[in-house]
Amino acid sequence: MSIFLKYILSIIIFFPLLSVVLLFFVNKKAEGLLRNLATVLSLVEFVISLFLFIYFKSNTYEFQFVEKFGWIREFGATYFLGIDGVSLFLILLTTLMTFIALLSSYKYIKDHVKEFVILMLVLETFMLGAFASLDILLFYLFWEFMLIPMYYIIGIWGSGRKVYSAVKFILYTLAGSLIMLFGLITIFILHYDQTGNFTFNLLKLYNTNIPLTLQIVLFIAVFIGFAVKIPLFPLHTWLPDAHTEAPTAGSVILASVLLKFGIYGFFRFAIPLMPEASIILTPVILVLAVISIIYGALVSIFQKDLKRLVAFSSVSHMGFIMLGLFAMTAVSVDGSVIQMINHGISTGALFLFVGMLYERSHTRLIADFGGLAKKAPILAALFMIAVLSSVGLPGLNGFVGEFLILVGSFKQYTVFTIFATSGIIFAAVYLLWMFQRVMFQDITNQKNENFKDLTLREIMTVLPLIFLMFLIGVYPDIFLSRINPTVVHFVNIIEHNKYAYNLIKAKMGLFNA
Amino acid sequence: MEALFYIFSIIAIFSALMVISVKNPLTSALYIILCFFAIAGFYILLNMQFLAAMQILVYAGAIAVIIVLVIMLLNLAKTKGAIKDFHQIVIGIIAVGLLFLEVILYLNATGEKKPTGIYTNAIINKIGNTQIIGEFLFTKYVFPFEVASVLLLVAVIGAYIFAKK
Amino acid sequence: MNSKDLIVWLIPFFPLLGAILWGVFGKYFKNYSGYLGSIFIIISFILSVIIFFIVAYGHGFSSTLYPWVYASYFKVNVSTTIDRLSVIMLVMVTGISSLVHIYSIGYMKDDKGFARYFSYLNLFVFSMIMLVMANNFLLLYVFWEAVGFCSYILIGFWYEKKSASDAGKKAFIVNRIGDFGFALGVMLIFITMGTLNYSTVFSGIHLLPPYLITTIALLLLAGAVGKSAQFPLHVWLPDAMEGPTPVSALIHAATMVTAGVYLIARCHVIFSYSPDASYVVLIIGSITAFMASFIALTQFDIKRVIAYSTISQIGYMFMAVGVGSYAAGMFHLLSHAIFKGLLFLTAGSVMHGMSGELDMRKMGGLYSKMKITAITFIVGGLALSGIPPFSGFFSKDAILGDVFNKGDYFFWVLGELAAFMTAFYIFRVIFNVFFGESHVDKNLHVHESPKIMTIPLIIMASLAAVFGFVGFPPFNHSIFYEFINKDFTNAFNFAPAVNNVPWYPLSAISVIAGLSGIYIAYVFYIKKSFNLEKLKNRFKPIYDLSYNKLYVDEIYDIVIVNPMKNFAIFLWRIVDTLVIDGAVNGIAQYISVTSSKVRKLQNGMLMSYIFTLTVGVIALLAYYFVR
Amino acid sequence: MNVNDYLIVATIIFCIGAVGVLIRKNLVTIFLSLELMFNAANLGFVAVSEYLNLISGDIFVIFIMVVAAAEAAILLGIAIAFYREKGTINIDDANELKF
Amino acid sequence: MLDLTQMYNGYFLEKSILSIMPETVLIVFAFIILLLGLFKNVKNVENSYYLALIGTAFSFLYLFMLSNRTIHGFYGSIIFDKFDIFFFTAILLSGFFTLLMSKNYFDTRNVLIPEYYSLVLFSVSAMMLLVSSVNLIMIFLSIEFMSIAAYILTGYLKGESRSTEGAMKYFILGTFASAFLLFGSVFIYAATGHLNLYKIHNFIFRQNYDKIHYIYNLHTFLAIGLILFLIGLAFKMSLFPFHTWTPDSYDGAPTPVTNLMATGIKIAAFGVFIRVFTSIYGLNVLNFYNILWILAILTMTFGNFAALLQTDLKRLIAYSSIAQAGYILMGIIAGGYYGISGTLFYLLAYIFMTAGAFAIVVMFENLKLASVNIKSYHGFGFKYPFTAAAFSFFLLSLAGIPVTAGFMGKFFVFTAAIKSGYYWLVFIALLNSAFAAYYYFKIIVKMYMIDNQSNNSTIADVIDSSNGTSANGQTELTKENLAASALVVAIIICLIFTLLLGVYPQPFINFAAKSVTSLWNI
Repeated sequence: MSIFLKYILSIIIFFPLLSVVLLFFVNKKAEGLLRNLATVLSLVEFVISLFLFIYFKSNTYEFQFVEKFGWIREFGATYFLGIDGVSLFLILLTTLMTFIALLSSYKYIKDHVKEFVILMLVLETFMLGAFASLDILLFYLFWEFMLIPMYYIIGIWGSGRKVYSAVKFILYTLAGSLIMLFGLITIFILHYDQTGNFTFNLLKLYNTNIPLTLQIVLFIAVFIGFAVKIPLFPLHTWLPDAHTEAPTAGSVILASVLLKFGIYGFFRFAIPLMPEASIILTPVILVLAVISIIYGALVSIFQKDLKRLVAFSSVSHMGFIMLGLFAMTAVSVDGSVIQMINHGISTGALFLFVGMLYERSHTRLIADFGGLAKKAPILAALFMIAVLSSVGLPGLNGFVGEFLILVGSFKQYTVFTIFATSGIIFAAVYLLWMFQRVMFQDITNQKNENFKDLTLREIMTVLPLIFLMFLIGVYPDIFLSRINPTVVHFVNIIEHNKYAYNLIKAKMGLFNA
Repeated sequence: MEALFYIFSIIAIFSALMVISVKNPLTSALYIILCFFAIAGFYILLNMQFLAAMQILVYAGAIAVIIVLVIMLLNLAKTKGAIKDFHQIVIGIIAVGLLFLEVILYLNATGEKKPTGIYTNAIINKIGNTQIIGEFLFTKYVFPFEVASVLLLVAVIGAYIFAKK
Repeated sequence: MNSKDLIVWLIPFFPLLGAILWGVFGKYFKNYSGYLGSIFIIISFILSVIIFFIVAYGHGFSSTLYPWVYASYFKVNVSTTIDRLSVIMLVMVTGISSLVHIYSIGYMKDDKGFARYFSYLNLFVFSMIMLVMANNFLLLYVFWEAVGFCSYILIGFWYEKKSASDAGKKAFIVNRIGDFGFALGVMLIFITMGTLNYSTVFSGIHLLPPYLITTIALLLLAGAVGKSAQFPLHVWLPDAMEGPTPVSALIHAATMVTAGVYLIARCHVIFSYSPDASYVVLIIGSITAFMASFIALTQFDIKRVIAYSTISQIGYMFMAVGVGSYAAGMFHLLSHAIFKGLLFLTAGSVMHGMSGELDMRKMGGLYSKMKITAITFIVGGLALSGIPPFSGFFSKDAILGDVFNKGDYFFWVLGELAAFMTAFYIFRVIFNVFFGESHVDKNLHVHESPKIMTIPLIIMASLAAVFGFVGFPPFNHSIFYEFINKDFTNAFNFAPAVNNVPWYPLSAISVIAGLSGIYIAYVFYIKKSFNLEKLKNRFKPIYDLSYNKLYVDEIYDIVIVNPMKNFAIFLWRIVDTLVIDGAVNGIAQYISVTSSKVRKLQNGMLMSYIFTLTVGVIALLAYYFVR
Repeated sequence: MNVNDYLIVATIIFCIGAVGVLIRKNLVTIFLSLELMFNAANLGFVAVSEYLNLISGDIFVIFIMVVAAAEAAILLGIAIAFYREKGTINIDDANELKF
Repeated sequence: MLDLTQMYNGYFLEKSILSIMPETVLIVFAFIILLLGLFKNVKNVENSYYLALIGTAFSFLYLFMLSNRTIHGFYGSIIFDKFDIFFFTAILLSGFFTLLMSKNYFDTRNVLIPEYYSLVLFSVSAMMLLVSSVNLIMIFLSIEFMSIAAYILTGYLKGESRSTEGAMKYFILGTFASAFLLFGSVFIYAATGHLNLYKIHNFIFRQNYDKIHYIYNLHTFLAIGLILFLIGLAFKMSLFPFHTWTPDSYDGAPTPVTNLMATGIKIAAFGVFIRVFTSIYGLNVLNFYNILWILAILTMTFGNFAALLQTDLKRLIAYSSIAQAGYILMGIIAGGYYGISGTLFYLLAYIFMTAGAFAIVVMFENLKLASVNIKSYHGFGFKYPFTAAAFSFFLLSLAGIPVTAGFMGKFFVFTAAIKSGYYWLVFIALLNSAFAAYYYFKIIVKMYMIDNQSNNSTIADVIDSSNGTSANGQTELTKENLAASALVVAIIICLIFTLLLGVYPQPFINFAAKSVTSLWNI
């Protein structure tokens, strides 16, 4: 057991790869076996990852379950893993959502099942690795290869202009992350120039002190890399296409895990590495965040395609998270961390439901639906819950995160917060209108006359998410208590640097306009 | 000396110009032989008689003969249409003219600092240039010599492979 | 957790249990869900009565269930405060909702969504109970939105009707607009006071600078206005009549819509410290009272008439709390809950008898057909129009008297006019529906409602008749006032009474107003001594204004909704598709075009290859030449 | 007789060869121009090694001659093969491989 | 005056012979194969193939026997040091892969005559000579040796005009370029009076010390000489604008030969360039760095742009190899210990991924393929999962996606470049590799994502028509005969190493670093 706990992170990261090796030997004809095997394995993975939750010490901000082995001596890169309160829940989210995505794609994925499950598990490995790694090079490895399985998933099992979307997705994110790589390497070199030894160890790189102007440049470079992933307002256009054309499982993973990497990157890398620059650029970023909130909401009001609507809505939600993160108060950062989880759950659930609708009537156009609540009451009820949690109805998860974000950022950035809060209204508008047009009123489309309600598997698919929505909404303390120490530590670092930055400002009279 | 230098250079440059300007490849082959002779003359001026001999033998002998052989073999003697499009020529001449200008503009100035070796003309004459070259060829440069031999073999194989049906 | 806490937490527990049971296993319960649901509510009614006496003969207390949100310095518990205000509300809510439940069993008997209906209703009761019991602003906000959501699903209960689901959406969104302000207010409270507990906030609020207090008060007011359908956010309530009638009775008359008044009464400390905010409350209240009753004059849909009257009555309550007589406000809240619930229920029973007909022009002479309904309706009408000895008389006159004594004569006049119009329109309904010749089409067989519906009517009617006496005589030394004012101790410290006119002359005036209203209605609709058509034509602009609800919806469409719509479409079509995505694709296009040009360099011509090479050589040499 | 003069002559011949390569279309003639360039190099080497009293330049010249011979052999092969396929040795006819 | 006694000194002879042992082995085997060719019987093609493999193996053997020794052989006209060991390994690897491909490739077209293998061995040994030569004469000779072998191999496909045309273009341009090289070395010789790189190095070094290097004619001689010499090398490295031969001769040549040119010749050229650079250009006599990094940017940009819309697979890889040359040059410019070792690592990675890609191309061509036009690859991905997956992996590696060798190589090179302060260079290179990814992904798109109901016949269909029983995935193992398995072996080796270099590069970096150290102890 002790050995197990010592290397639990590596086990969690590489278990899916082992499953892939196992799956290689299954004949590609035996699709049922493949599906079940993959699903069970991902469930096992999730169960293993629950050990993290159990043995996680919630009273410290130190990294836990740390593993460290030598990797590339020349450049001081190490195989260095460890998690804190934030990455803990993101890892749990990843394992859960992968399981759910696999479970959800029993009917959707008809051909090339073997390739599909293998790609999903590979994707899982790389996502987990990116969340757990504390070595920049290691992180970058996981981070960038993650795109490839997603690219395949969108491109092969997608629909419509899938190739266009896949290529757009990969080029967009690739360009972003290469520019980010530039920034990271530069920091690495700066650290070498200052201390005289190469290291990619994140905790050591935190101590690099970068001249302010250069810091701003580098921050912009890294910012582009992460902002594409989030996606923040001007860089978001890959998201609707990718979401729309991707298969359900792809959209679910994309929405609930991949988008989080942007925020996580800011939290773990960009801000602590370049605190002064991030403090200076905070207003700009907040403006972008608020724009994304309102812009995403307004644009999604009139979308005709369900998935497109949800995609734009997640642009808006990620704007909230960004706002909370960059307000940099303990409460708001707490909020945005928990909102990351919420967004993963709610939007993932929304995509699942859209996928179910699509499987039944092979269309995603809102106009083709209507009055389904009569035919499929269970679907309607659960869908309603998901919608409300995305609207941010109190009692469900969405509310906790949004309110914490807003409360936290209200004091310092009142105007931004007021604008952001108006986003709540728009959220109600577009989501409820969508729901009304899809579920309520009379059945307009004759195809939906014999519309099937959820099967047991589908209910099983969404039930964990619904449960989590209520759990986080009613008793968020089990999450917050583990997140909070990390966040407080983070905010303390920022405050310390803010002090330092003010000294600099006083010295060189910078940006006092 | 001076006079010879200028004569040789005039011959060389003239024949070179003819090589690239006459229509018939056979003619230009003959002109290039003339050019080779002129360059051999330069070698003699620079008292490398052995090299002059080599020049005549290898170039004017072997290579030129091969060329003529090619021409005869493919009876290209009466292939006309050597120079057609003039803008091509103009571009070429301008380009190379620039190249020439640059090199010349580099070369015009002379300073007096030369790294110098021991093999003055006197020594060379004393030993005899053939012997010196021979000694070097078989001692210091024996390995390049071997490589060159293999290279020639490969070239022969190549010619055989290309030419065979 | 001692016995008191246990009782307190059992009160919301039963409705929640009911909601979950009917919601999840509804189809196994069928009709039992109705009876069981009513029993649950009645149990919690009994419990809340017990609590009421505990508080009445002891003192208030608060109890905590569990820590809810603990994010560094943002700490909120799930806990209740039990004081006189909340217990009164508790009793009222549970009482009326149990009556409505019983009534609904009959009303919804053969509806296929029976269980669903009761689960929604129980959920609403749970949320409402928690709303009144909450002891911090966040919890209040949570259930504030929760009741909004319940009203959304209940209004849209018959979701097949587009109008119904539209109305539900409208209600939710308009409420959201109000809650937007409310949420900001809560945040402002937190960042100024550092906590959200009532007791701490109220004890410390006077330390803040006045403008902050006013801001907080106004932001809270926004929420109250939205929830209580006050001007300018009143537009959702009339449409909300698409829901089942008992829902209208419970939510849109008795309980939820008065939550705004409850909020202001709860936060009376804040409002007391900010006279400006209170004045705004007064203005809004009086405008609403007048406007709504004016609109109600000409509506033909019974339920709409009653809905507008609800709006205007809540306007009275706002006037009361605006001038700082919170007791009067609460008093009117309670009595209004009773008689307005009664009116809705009777309207429902009329509908039930007329099989869903609501247009009063298609009725008339129903008195003979459904006596109980008619009598109870008339009792309610009298109470509404403030005729002694019915409850409305006491509460409304208390309010008007306070307004007068505070010296706000203009608003008093508005109130009196509203009272006059109120009496007119409600009796217009009564005369048109129950008296005069019948316009009911013959093949429709009109019948009295079953017992299970009429018994609650009778109970409520008798309550409406007698309840007023707990507040007699008005101002300060009656049972109710003695009881409630212990909570409003520091309420009067900002609006001293300028003159101390005793209550009977004032109430005489309002009684006259009411009676004259009734008389004019009688003249119009029974004796028919005027030609209504001619009258209508003479005052056509005014009539249209009233008939078209002052064109508020249209104005909103033109001023707010459509610009938003166009802006959103502009963003989507132009900004997103054309500008941003266009830029991205444009770059890609540019690159590919360039590459197709670059490929031409490799044109297969040896000549050009050599040329390229030579150019390269020259360029390199030139680099040093020009250097 | 300065080494520069020799180098200038060499350069002139070199450039003439380059021009020939640039403007001629006939494979054989192009090769002849290439030979001119090689010879320019030879001349340069001999001149320089005489100027610097060195011998290695002259050795280099010998190797250049060898290489030139080898390339002549290759040319023979290529010219024949090319002629066999195209019926001409005009390099403009070699334009299958492009873009 | 040199002493002739050395010639008869046994130790001297042994030392010198040892210094050229690996090349000698190859040449000997090449001769044996030639002799074998005299006896006309059917088997000797097979035999010569195996002989060539054995020769390569022996050469490897000698390499390891001689490892970590430094020998100046034949009066310093040749040198054998750790640097050579690295490059010999690389070159022998590329030769090995070439042989593996050749067998299979030429069995399907029966045009093979045994000289082919001897030519491959000759050219490989020429490359090794080139890397290990420290003398302008040797450099010139071995470049010519290498090139002549390459001309012959390029034009090897009889009766295919493309092949001959490629050879012709390559021949003319190559000779033209080596004329420049020669003329350049004339001027270097004139400026310094030496032909040995190290002596030249010392001369320039001393000049720099004596502050008299601006005596004009020396200076200008050096300038012209270095530039023209650089052009000669840049041609072999196929840097823009001296790249023009690359796409055409790569396209025309038989694919194994293309592989030999793309990996072997390029690596040898880079090896010798690194030698020359560290000894001469690295002194930054006439601040060559500017010109070099301009060349690097032009090269990578041109390569990527030209490859973007390319549909012929061989040409595409040719262009991409041009772009790769640009990246590699960055490392050399970055210079220093990290720069050069990064470059070496990148070259190693480059061999594996390019050879793998070409092996796949050979496989495609053997599958009775009409063309290597990537338009015809629909549905290939699922019919031949192993091949397609391997190909995608190589493409990703070329695009520089992590966990592949390509990423690690790029990463080291870029890091070194940033370390020496070439921020803009790295930035442009990153942008380049960002949009370069497009054309690699395009192939993946074609293989996996284009649905199969397109009217034109796809590879899969062609194969099905060629032999009916190729529905299930692992057919290419049982494809033609055992020879195909040689191809599969090559692919698998490349795959393993591409992955290994990407995931655990440490040992290979050590290898590169160790070999770099021997560059500076001149």
